[in-house]
Amino acid sequence: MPYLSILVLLPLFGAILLGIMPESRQKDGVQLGLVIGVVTFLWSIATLMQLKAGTFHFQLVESYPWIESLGIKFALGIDGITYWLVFLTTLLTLVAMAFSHAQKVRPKTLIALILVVETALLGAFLSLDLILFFSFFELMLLPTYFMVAIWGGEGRRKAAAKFLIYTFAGSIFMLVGIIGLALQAKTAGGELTFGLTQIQVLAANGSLWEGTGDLQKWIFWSFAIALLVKTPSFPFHSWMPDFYAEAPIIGPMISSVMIKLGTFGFLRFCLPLFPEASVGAAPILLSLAAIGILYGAVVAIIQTDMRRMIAYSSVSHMGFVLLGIFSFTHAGIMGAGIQQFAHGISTGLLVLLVGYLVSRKQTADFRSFGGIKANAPILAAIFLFAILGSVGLPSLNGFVGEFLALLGAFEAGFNGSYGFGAGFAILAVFGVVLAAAYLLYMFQRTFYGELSEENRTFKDLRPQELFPALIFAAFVLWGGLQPTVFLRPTELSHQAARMMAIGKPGDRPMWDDLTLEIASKSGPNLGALVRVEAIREVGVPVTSNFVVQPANLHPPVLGKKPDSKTAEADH
Amino acid sequence: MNGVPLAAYLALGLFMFTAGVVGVVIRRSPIVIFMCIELMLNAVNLTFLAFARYQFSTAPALAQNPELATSNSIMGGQMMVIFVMAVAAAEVAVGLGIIMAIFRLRQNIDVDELNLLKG
Amino acid sequence: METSAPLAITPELLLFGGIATAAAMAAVGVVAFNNAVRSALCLVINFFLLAFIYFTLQAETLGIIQIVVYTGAIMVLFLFVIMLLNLGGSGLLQQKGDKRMPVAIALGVVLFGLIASQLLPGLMSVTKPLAPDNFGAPQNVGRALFTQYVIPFEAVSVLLLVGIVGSILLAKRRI
Amino acid sequence: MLYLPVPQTEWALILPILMVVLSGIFGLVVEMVHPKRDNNLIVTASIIGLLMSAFLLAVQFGAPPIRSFGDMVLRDPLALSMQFIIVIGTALVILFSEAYLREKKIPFGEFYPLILWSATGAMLMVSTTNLLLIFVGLEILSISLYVLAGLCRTEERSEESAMKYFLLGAFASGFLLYGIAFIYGATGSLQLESIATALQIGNPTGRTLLMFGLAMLLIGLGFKASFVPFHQWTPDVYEGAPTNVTAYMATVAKVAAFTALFRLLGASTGLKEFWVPVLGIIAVLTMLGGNLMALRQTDIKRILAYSSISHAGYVLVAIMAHGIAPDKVGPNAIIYYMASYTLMTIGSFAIVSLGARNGKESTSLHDLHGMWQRSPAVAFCLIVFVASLIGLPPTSGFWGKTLIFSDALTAGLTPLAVVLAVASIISVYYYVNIAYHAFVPDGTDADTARMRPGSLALRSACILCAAGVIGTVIFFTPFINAFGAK
Repeated sequence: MPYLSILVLLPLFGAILLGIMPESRQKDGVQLGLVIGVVTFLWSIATLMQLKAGTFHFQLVESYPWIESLGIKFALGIDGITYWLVFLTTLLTLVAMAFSHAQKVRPKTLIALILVVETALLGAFLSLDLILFFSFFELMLLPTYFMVAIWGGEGRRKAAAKFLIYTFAGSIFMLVGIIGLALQAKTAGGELTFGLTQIQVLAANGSLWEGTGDLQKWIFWSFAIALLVKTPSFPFHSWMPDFYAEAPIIGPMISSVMIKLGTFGFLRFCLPLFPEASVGAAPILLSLAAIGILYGAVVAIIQTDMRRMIAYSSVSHMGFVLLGIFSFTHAGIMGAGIQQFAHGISTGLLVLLVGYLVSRKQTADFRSFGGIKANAPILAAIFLFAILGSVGLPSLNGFVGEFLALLGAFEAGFNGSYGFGAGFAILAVFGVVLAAAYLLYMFQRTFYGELSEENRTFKDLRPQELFPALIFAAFVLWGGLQPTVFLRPTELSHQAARMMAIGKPGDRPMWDDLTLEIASKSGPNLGALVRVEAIREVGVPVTSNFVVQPANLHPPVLGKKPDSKTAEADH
Repeated sequence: MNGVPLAAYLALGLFMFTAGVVGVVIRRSPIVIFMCIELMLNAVNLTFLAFARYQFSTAPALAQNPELATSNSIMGGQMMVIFVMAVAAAEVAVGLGIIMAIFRLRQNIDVDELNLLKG
Repeated sequence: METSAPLAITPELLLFGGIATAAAMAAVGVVAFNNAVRSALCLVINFFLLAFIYFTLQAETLGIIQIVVYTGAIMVLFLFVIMLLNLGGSGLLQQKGDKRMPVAIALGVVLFGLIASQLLPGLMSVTKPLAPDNFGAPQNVGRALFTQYVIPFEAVSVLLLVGIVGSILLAKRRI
Repeated sequence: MLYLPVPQTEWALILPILMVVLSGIFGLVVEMVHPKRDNNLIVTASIIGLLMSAFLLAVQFGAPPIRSFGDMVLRDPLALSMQFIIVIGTALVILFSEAYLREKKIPFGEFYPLILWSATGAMLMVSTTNLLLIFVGLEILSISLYVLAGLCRTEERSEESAMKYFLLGAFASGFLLYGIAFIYGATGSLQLESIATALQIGNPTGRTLLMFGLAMLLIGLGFKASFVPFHQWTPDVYEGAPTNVTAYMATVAKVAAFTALFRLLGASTGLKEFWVPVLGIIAVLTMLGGNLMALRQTDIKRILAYSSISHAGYVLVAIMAHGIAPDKVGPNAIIYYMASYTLMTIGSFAIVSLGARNGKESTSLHDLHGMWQRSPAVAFCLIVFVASLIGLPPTSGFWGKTLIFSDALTAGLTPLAVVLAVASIISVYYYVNIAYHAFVPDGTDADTARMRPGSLALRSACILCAAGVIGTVIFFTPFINAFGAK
């Protein structure tokens, strides 16, 4: 059963159906769109249930020839890194569609656009071919542009154009990088291919970048810039506040999934394909992450528009993900993985609640609220819960990711891996504190204080509004109480990504070599590469403990490596 | 015509061509510009015939064994000239037609707005 | 090429020099005269002299065509249109002095000198025409036209058709 | 007596061209017999003729490359596919012309024969490596276009555009011919292949002549293909000419010019240290200049004119890559790019032609307002074209750019690839602006001239173009297998 193709193409199919429906049948279109959204969501759950634990390899792999002359395939696969991201995508787009249900202007078209974006997101997460990934990566641009430019607020055109140009500017260089990578892979491997796993084999055995000088770094940065824009990381973030403030409320909701593509891209492409360059660039990216965490938090403090505040807090929170990834520690990378999911859930919830506020008052400026707790106690309670989840209160989901990411950063710092020591981590801790400050301040100004005359009629959540909020809230709580449930499916794949980056050539796991596995038990063997006897069905837990190669458990110590000089020169 | 170097013909051609280009750039009246273009075309024709006659490029081969010279190479220049003339005739018919049409529309063709080299 | 011998002054060279100087002056006249009719007449002179140069290059057929087609047909058409336009608005074909004129002329001279100094010195020694003397005879031209160059020849028929239809379309009085 | 062998004749090579000429003559006869009637018969005959020509080309796909008619006419993958693109492009232009000409009140049935003959010139030009035939083909193409540009006899803009186009075109032809003369002088032949032979002999004077000839040829072709220092005529001419003629000029005429340039540079690899820096600068100027100037425009025809300039720059990169490494970089990129460019540009102009009403034409961005309400299908097509012009997947524009990037990197033109990327970023802004305006609801009363859904033929032209833009992506492999060179 082609689970993944169906998952990816189902929303697109729905969008086409909606597109050819006559304009007069708006209501039917909306209903149909919602049905497609629900079906996609359920199908994603069914797909995730097919997956087996205990392997870092791609599962449910599908591969169809597309452009044979250029070695481009329509290849999809799912692994631990994408496990929760897929779930997040289908869930959040469904909620976004439900939210735009009440939209007055051409709701059918809006829902069709959301469905196209859903296809693009799922496709980008699941594709195993660089060109296919890029296609999906770009496919979401125009629908998102129109979503903002047509249905947005006052400054919508500027915000939409800013989003489009930033993202496109980043990604077009990635396209050049992808082509350069494929040409290099052809030089190294003798065959033109854009297949992720095929190129990764070359990277893993070290032949891909042998004797190419700075090429690896150039291509790494062509990817990294695109991904940093998407994340958005510190110097490339300025599209995001405008986008959050001007887009209709579904914009940020979908965007909270879309920005995961950035950090996902680092795990999926940068670490496996450009190992040396990734390690070499770590100081720069860690600095950007730390600056982003602090900068986002500081700027968030002075915002009065709740949507802008969430945008800046996202810049801050995504900084933790970057911090975790580029600490190259087990804990850090696990934290990054889970933080992506947690941030999606808690930001989704926050945006949803802000959307409810905006739908009542037509403004997101929290100064015009105040005291509405009296009228809307349920809303206030859930809002507080969402904020606590977002700031990382222990026992709620935001805590796990941030804690692990910080742990990783400290570990890397105390090992002396990077020149800055534990400085990054210490800086980042301030970010957590600040986040608590501004979010709680916003909550206080919105819900406490004097109830103004015009807010007397403020209504609490209706049941149909409460329902999606409760789903999110349940995940916030569950993720905090039982983090292992969320961590376990992702562990080995994240480990693999880390080892692909920091292992020596030959020590790196290969996606294409199904006889290689990573030992999953904690203990001395954690992260060891294990050779299983024969090619077996993917997903059967590893039984052999025959360790062929010990893996490098610790992040590389940059100061002592011969290539540290080139890493510095790169900046 | 022995004694006249190829360079002399080319120099005359180049001179006429340059004069034509200068004329196109500085003159405003479309008819005169068009005449300057005709001047350029004739410079081209002269160049073609000079090259065809002197067979400069095939000289080493021709000097050794004359039958090596392909007729394509020898006749090419003259053929080109014939076709340039034919094209020029058609161009003149159409070009003057356009000038007539615009004249009829405006009664004035010394058009200052017709700045050819401005966007 | 052979070693560059000093250029011998021959009667042919003197004759060519005379014609070339006249043709060049006529070319300057085309560009410089403010009156379009004078420009056209200069062009006629230039074309006529060119025809003569074609004869000296042994391209007799083309020399004749030059006179018949260019001087005879094309230039007459030009003069005809100029006269026609002159009837409509007097003085419109005049052009007053232009500030750009000296700059353009200087530029032209520099361009000419530059290109000539690059291209021509290497060709000074090429004084011996290698093509057979009868290469411009009508039968040779005709044969080439109908064998090797038959496709362009046929294509030109389409071109002339375009010219005819196009000029009728543009010039017919009623739309 | 100089003996010239009677050339052997391979009729299959010129049959497609002959087909187009004959349908043009048929159209002319019909127009003479039944003047001023509706032109449906001529349109139908033209399209049938073009389709038959396309069929005659299609059966030759994959046939071995040969030359015939005294080495004049050539059949190779590039020639076949470019001819095919020209034929299909012409058919699409004709398809949307009838409605446009009627609205614009241009009552000339001769339009169709002229455009068909013009296509003949383009077809000749792409299927030869002989400079003489390239020149003759170019002139057939251009002279018809001069007439067509001035077809709107009542409009001063149109006549002026014709005049400008004519004078600059003839001027460019002068340069082109002068270049050919010097190449002939240096090689003793009019065949492009002889350039490489002449360079091998290595006569220094010959090399100088060749360089000068090549420079002149590049100036001439630069005018025709509107590269940046030679582009000034483009926006005015494109704006003034009737929209369907503009569509034709921007596509078919460029296909022909690019193919000639492609063959020229492929033949003069030996001179690459001379032309790579020159053309490199021109390419940079063209890509950036075209896009930057487009930013300020509010008229769609002018925007598309500048956009076509920038696309010319993109194609130039691919052509240069071929010229640098002809054995490593084949013609696939420009074949695909030109096919995609032709489809999306004709489609966009077809939509622009919707602004014609009752002898007038409105082509500002605001005239697009309300398109989405009036005709969702057309608006959707517009978005497809815009996405493709930007180069967003899953449209053919994306694949075209990908192929160009790939060629550029293979040939070591990485700086140009980066400039191409930057230029695409600039282009996003104005392209997406076009699409945005199609979505804006029409605020004014219905009486003002707005682009409205046109005739069935016009809409089908749009939809065919959009289908082509998407179809060449889905069926990329069959497309390349059929058209491309191995």
